[in-house]
Amino acid sequence: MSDRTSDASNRAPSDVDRSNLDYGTPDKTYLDSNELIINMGPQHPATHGVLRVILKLDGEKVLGTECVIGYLHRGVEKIAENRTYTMFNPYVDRMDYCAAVSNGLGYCEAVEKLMNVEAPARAKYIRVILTELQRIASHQLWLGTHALDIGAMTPLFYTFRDREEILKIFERYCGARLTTHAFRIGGCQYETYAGFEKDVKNFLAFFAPKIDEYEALLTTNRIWLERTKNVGVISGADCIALGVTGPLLRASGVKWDLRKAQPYAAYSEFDFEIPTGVNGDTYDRYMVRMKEMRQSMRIIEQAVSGIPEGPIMGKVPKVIKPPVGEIYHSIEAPKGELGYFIVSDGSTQPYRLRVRPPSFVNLQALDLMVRGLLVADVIAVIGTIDIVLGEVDR
Amino acid sequence: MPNFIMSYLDPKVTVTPGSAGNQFWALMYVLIIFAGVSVAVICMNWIERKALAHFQVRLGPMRVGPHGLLQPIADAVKLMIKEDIIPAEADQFVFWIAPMIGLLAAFTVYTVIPFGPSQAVSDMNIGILFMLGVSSLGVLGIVVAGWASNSHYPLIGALRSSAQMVSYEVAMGLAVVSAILMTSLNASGTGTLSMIGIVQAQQQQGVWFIFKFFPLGFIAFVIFAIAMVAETNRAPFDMAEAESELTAGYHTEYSGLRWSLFMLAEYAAMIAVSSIAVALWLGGWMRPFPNLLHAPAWDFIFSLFPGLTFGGLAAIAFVEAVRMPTQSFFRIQRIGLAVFAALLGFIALLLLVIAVAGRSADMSVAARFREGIDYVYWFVLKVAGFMYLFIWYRATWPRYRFDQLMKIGWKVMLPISLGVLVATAIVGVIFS
Amino acid sequence: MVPITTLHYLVVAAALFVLGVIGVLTRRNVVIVLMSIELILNAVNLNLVAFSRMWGNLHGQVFAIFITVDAAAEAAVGLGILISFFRNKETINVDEIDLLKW
Amino acid sequence: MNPGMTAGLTSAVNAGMTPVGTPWFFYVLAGLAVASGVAVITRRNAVHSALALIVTLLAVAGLYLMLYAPFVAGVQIIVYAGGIMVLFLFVIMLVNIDRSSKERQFNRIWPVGLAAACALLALFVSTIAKGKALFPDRLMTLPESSNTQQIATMLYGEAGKMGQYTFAFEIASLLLLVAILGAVIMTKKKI
Repeated sequence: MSDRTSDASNRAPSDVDRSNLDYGTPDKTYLDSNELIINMGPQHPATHGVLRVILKLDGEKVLGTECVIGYLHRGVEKIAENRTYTMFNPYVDRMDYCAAVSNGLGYCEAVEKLMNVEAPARAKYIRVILTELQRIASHQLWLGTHALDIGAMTPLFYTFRDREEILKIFERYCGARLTTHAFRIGGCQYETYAGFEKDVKNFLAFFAPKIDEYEALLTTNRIWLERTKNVGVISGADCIALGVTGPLLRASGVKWDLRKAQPYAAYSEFDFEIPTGVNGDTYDRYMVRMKEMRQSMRIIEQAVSGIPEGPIMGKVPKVIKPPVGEIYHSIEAPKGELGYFIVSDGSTQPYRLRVRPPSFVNLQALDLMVRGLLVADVIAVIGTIDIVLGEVDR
Repeated sequence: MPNFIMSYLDPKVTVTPGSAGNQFWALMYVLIIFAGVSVAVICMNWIERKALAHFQVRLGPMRVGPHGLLQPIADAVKLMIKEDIIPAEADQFVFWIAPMIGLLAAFTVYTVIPFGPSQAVSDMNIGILFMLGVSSLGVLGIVVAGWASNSHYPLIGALRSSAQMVSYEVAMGLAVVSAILMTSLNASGTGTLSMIGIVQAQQQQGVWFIFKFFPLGFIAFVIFAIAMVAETNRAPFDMAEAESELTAGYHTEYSGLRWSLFMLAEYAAMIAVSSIAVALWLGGWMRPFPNLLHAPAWDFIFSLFPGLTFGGLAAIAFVEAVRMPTQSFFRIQRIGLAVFAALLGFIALLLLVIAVAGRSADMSVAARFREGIDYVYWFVLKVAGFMYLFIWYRATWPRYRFDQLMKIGWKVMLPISLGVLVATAIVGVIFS
Repeated sequence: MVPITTLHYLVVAAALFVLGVIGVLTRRNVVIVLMSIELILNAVNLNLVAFSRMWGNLHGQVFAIFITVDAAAEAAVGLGILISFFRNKETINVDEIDLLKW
Repeated sequence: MNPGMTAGLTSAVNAGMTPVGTPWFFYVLAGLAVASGVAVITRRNAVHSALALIVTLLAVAGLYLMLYAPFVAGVQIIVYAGGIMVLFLFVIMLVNIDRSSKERQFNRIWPVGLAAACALLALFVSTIAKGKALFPDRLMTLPESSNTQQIATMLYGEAGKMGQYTFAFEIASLLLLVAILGAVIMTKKKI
């Protein structure tokens, strides 16, 4: 490439010290003039927000990547130290805003565990139903944007159309669609509205053919197969080494799902399977998520038909003051293991709160997955990791 | 000097392209066709947005005019009055001239497109060669646009698109050659490169080349149909402007009018390559089954189609006008749509009247009008089918990756088209 | 107005040829040198086609086509040499290409 | 390049009229060709040179059309302007043109080169001036409509008979094959 373009890009990422980074060596037989450094993002249609990826390219081949994050940093963990436990609850919705209910569940359960209270059975069932609905909604959003990144426009609109039904249920339940703030420490704030069960059952009946519709567009599509098979392969061992969780881990053949491994809420009472992949490529991750949506529907169906009567709020004091101590509690969010580590000094505010966001950890695998692939694959891989920058940057 | 002008206004005005003294008509055709193509691009813009929207369970433009009918005009005005930004580091002159190159190449192709046996600007005897050559000049505009922007994404887009267009031209050219080979299957054994001659060869042989030596003609047609999507940088081969990868590819840095020139060139090129496909394989201006249903009664029935099409469009517009919500807010839209329906209905009536009046076989004015309308109608209808395919592709398929695209071009399409060419030659020798 | 004869075409061709020669002999940039060679080939082609019309047969046109083939081959090989040279020496100036071997 | 131009020529010649438009087209195209030829060898920026060369090539294609050689004109457009020039632009983008456009543009021996070219020009001028009588002042009317067929006959021959240039044609295809292989081997890093 001509020098004047590469000069400009050499300047651009200068705020990062790249002197000790190994990008892999291009072919040394020639004085290679084709290295090109490209800033993908923070304003880019396919980086799902404000992720900035510095790509080092040889022609179109990726020699290495480097993620620059923090453009959406809001200091959520620091804010937690200045808020009471109750006041902090709405903030967690703003991390993974595509799966706000799951975030709320993780936080509430962590604080409950710290306080040694337990939510009543009915509250747990409501939590499971809403969380699984949220999982479907999150996967729908992922599917639409992932397909759009690879160039298929239409699935995006189909998934958004169907996600709307889930958001409607959320809206009827708690008044909010995106940042729901659905749960409270100790249970749920709201009793289910009249017709909640019917709505959920209607949704299940409505949604079952829709998954087939998505799959009809993509699963056996030749171009889709060529774009996703053997792209962004990562082995199970690498996943474990990097701490990658969620559908990425399961697509690499590791059968690890916190809902089964460390059952929380009411998950131990339901019958469902953990879909796994074999190759750990983008296609397997796609299939795993599609199957997960079906499994979520199974869980919701069981939960909705077996929802017990009873109170929805456990015995929690008016002022939440957990005893001195620390707790790590994690749940299986749609994107992977979402953990909350809370240190309490006995006051009404956490002494330290640390979130283990699945997107942030999974994003580490990007470099490993895209080396040697092409620019177009970087887009596909970013899509398949399913990041939400609100969660990565917190 | 007056002589020079007079040679263009020869009194012997005939309507046969390329024959003596029709420069005046050639000029008229140039104006008519270029205006027509611009209008077609504008219509295509609206249809694409609407059709794509309905594929994707949304409504598309609905606000500007009834059902967004005036949206393309609003867009055009917006683009024209937008600030025209030239990046500081860009090569100003090349940046300025790049969209013009693409537009010029796309529009020059129309000089040889045969809308009818005499409805063409000119009948060059190297028509198809000229067409392929000039349409391949379009890549120059893209390449220099990407280079002149002096930015990474446009540069990668330009490199991708030049490699892609050059590669697919090979398969495209070979597919075209196999069609040209078919034109030589007559008594004299000489084929033709003239676009009109190619369609007339199909007329004489009594078969569209897509069905000739089935499946050879069909395979060549399919190769051309795939290559032309790649040639015009449309989904699923829209590598050069892959939105999610390269932001907007070669025209990332362009804005306003210049950007709209690129769009105009792209759509004009789409129509142009579709016209090549129609002329080469789908019988050009011929109506369906001219050899089987050749009775004058059939002629009459088929000549009603243009009027009926416009009548149908008018009916749709009228029904939509009736179905419009009754709030006073929609009154003006309802009136607008009704007027539009009336306009379409008037055109339909006019066409039907011409069809009925020109029924007799003698070459009265009405009969010649009827004939011309028929030719243009069937040609445009076939091209419109391709345009719909372009939209359908875009709504359905993900994008290929660049290396896969090249692999398909060189390792799949090129051998197949070579094989088809050889097979066509062998079969042609055996059968003639 | 003087009617156009073969001579007119020969003059144009001669002008293009001389321009090409000047480009080849004076420019440093290899790309422009190659383009000048294309100019020379075009001038020759124009001559051939003009003579073809002068004599009323098509041999000149056939020769012009052969020269076009030759030009394509020359451009491909020339640019190939240029690219591999640029990879090794990072220059495309013709007067810096002064080693027979490295 | 007016596509109707050749048609106009034919008609005018057929009608016994003087083709009055022809000189105008000739002078415009010739002027365009020479002017952009000058631009090719004087521009600093290789891309500008390439664009100028494209204009020259198209103008020369127009001159071919005026010479009743439509097939050669078509080949000129499709091979030169559409193929070779894209290759040139591609290479210009790959190599570092920006540095070289800031450097000295002409080599050290440019006076010698210019002198040699001037000598050549003098030779041409004297040849044309002296040998003017050698060129018959005529332009034959070639059959334009069957131009392609006649070239095809010369290249490939007629039924069962080899054409005059069939062997040369095969050699040319071999040349192209060699050129392709050579270009690939030279430019590909790993074969």
